[in-house]
Amino acid sequence: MAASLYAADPPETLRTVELEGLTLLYHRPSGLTHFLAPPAPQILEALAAGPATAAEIAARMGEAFEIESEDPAAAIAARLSELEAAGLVWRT
Amino acid sequence: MSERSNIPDDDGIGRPSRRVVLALGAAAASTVVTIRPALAQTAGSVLNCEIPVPAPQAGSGNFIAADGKLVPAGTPGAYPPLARPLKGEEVKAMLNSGRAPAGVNSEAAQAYANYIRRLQAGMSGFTCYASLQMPR
Amino acid sequence: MRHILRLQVGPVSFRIGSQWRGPVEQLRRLYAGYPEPEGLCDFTVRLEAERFWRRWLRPSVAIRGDYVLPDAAPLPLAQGLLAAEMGMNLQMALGQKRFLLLHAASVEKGGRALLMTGHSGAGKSTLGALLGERGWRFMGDEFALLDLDDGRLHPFPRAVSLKNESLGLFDGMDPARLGPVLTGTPKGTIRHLRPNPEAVARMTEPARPVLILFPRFGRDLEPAIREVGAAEAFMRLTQASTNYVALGERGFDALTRFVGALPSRAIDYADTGQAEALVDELWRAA
Amino acid sequence: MRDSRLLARLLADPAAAREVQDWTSLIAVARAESLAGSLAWRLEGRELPPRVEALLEAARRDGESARVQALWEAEMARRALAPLGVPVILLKGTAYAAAGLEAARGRSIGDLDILVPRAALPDVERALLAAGWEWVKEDPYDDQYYRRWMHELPPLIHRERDRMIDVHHAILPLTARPKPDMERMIGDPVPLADGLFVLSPADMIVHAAAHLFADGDLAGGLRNLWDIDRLLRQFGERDSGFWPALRERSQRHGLLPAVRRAVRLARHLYATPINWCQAPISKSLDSQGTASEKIGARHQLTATDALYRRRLLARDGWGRARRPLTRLAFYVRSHWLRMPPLMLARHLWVKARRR
Repeated sequence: MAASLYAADPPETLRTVELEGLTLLYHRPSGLTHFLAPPAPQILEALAAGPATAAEIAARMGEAFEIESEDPAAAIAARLSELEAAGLVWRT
Repeated sequence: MSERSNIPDDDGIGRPSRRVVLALGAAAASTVVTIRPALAQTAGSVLNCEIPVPAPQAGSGNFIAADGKLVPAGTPGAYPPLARPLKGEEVKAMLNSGRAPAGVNSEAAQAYANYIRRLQAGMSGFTCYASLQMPR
Repeated sequence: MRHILRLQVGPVSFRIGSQWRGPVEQLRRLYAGYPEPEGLCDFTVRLEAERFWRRWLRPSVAIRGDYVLPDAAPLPLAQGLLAAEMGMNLQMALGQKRFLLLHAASVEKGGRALLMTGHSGAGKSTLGALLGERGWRFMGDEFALLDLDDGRLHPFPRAVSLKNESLGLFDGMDPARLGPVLTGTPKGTIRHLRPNPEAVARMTEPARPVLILFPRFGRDLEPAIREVGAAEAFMRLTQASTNYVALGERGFDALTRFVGALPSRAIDYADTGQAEALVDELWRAA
Repeated sequence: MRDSRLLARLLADPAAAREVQDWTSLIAVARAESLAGSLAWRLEGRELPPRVEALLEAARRDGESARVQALWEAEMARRALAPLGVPVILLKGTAYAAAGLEAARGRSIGDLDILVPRAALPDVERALLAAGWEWVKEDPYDDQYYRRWMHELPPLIHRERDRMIDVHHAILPLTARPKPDMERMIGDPVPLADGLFVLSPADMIVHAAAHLFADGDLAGGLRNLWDIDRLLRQFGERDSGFWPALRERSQRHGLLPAVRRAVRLARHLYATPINWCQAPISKSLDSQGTASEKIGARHQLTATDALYRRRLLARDGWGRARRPLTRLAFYVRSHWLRMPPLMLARHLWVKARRR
């Protein structure tokens, strides 16, 4: 089975405010406010460049950050499903 | 994540020289919390409310099993519907300290409490129940 | 409706109609000296019999109006004043969209406001009322109205609802300012207190908020002060607001600015003397 | 002028705002009829007392926030159902908002209503349950009743967002006497940009009229009729073929009497322009003048229409429902229309025994 391709709303539809290491995010399409902890905001940033698979997201994040994780694939998949449930990412 | 700078230092070949560490955390950790409307919480705290057990929409003739689910009338081990709706204060005492409302034995109270915990929006008593949830 | 009262409280006006004389007369006495709204009333509250025969037979007052909550239980006619108060609260909680509505007490000194929020039982109402009698201007004990454009707090000085033990703290008060003692209500014994003349006279005067307090009352608590971070304050205030989500991006802007600009502190106290000392200490530093 | 009558007049003719004496009563009626947002939009830009303007401005913003929430709920349903490849047709308020129609301006939108082919129901149900929606009712009789006789699934609610979805496979209960041609209706939708659909203009009116007269007890009817007014105006102006199509569709779905009644009442309460006999291509002024005179007589309210009008306007300046007998009659009628008599008796019996 082909890996799912994830997409996110473009950055101009989001308002973010950093508070004590957390990202407070207002999502215009839904009118909802979310509190995000790392690495959720970084995943959204990675998706700003366009839809990507979980592996591509990990690669994009690896360009900007030193990734620290025992099982990056599982961690990113778990974060993606949280973001998906919140409506912040979806599968295309 | 320890720190993140918006303008990464450039070492001249297009790569940031000081790489910021990003910990992905455990798969089970939670990183997204959505703010939900708190309308019911505050509305309830300024209002007198009550909860029918069970809600008329859910079939007021049904019995309540120990786990709070609705079962047909007469099911062994289940408890009959309450003749009167429970007051907000009674529900609070029942949920927080297990105190049974007047005229209800403690096993039945447990079943009614479980029923109330399973209430969903749209059913009678839900806004009242939501208002009794103390987030702090 | 047979009996009608129009009432202005801060920037909000109400039209209260009742099938019975009693509740409206009690309201009129409690709110003596309040201005009458000019023109439109923002909200309509109706006190009416749940079924038509219940107007005479064991009369019980259903709380209705522009906005209603399906689970609202009626109150006996003897508690009609409480029903009217709840009716006004309900309209605010469900229908107020001009301000960010915070379930909080507020007081003012020198043009600067202190906001206190917490669950019922945390003591915000009692504290607000006490401070209002001791050199502060009382702005409200139930709702604080945060202006979405300029970030100021608008007063909403309704009658204070004193509950159970806190009644005793106000024994020396001018009896004309106190409503009837309502016993056996869903929240125990309740008595309403009209704010003092200064609070009423200055009800249209907003103030700039400078400090957020999250008081917690408990007989066994040691007096304590804890810093509350902006993220936690934001979260707690969204849960203390009935209309945060409905206000959308304007609510987000107003509340992020609010918690970003103001210090927040949680205080624990076991009696009102301790609470006042803690408030004084924090206010001097603010 | 009577209170709900004045509301209708103002919606139809915002210039009448300068005659309003008692804004408090007008607003109370508008809120009770879920028309406060629509009124606020109609009165935008008028010279009004500052307090009135502040209240209406808040109502407009509130309507905007309702629109965002409704469209978001539709989007979440779209994401949940996209893998099925089934056409998902939005209905009622969400459809008007998604299609950018005038009727959506300031309109309050409650549940999300969608229409899908009946054969797709099991898949749709499964996909929604997997995406976080849950059943609201647990009662077996109600559940069976819904599945067997109704035009929709029992209501579902999303456990995180607390919003309800009604999944329809028809626009009327299967027991109702008119039998709309659902295949035709579902087979001819208008696509939206994002993969969702709305009904064709004529079918949209047919559904609104069916919903108003053949389904409910007319509670909230003033708002539903306002929808119809807005839709008729917009569609009629946009497309000269609209009125003939409306007649053809109404007839096909067995709902011409309901649609005609809706049109008459809309014209009576909201001065909706009617053009049943429109010549599709050429319009000569003099012939149109005579034609509309003649048609004028046919647009008069019938005696039954007058009863409907009485029901629609049964609201006083405190927002209270008036005329209890008229309302009761319409309530009984609503059940009568939905079910054959024997079945109705059984239904009321089962419901009554639980009280």
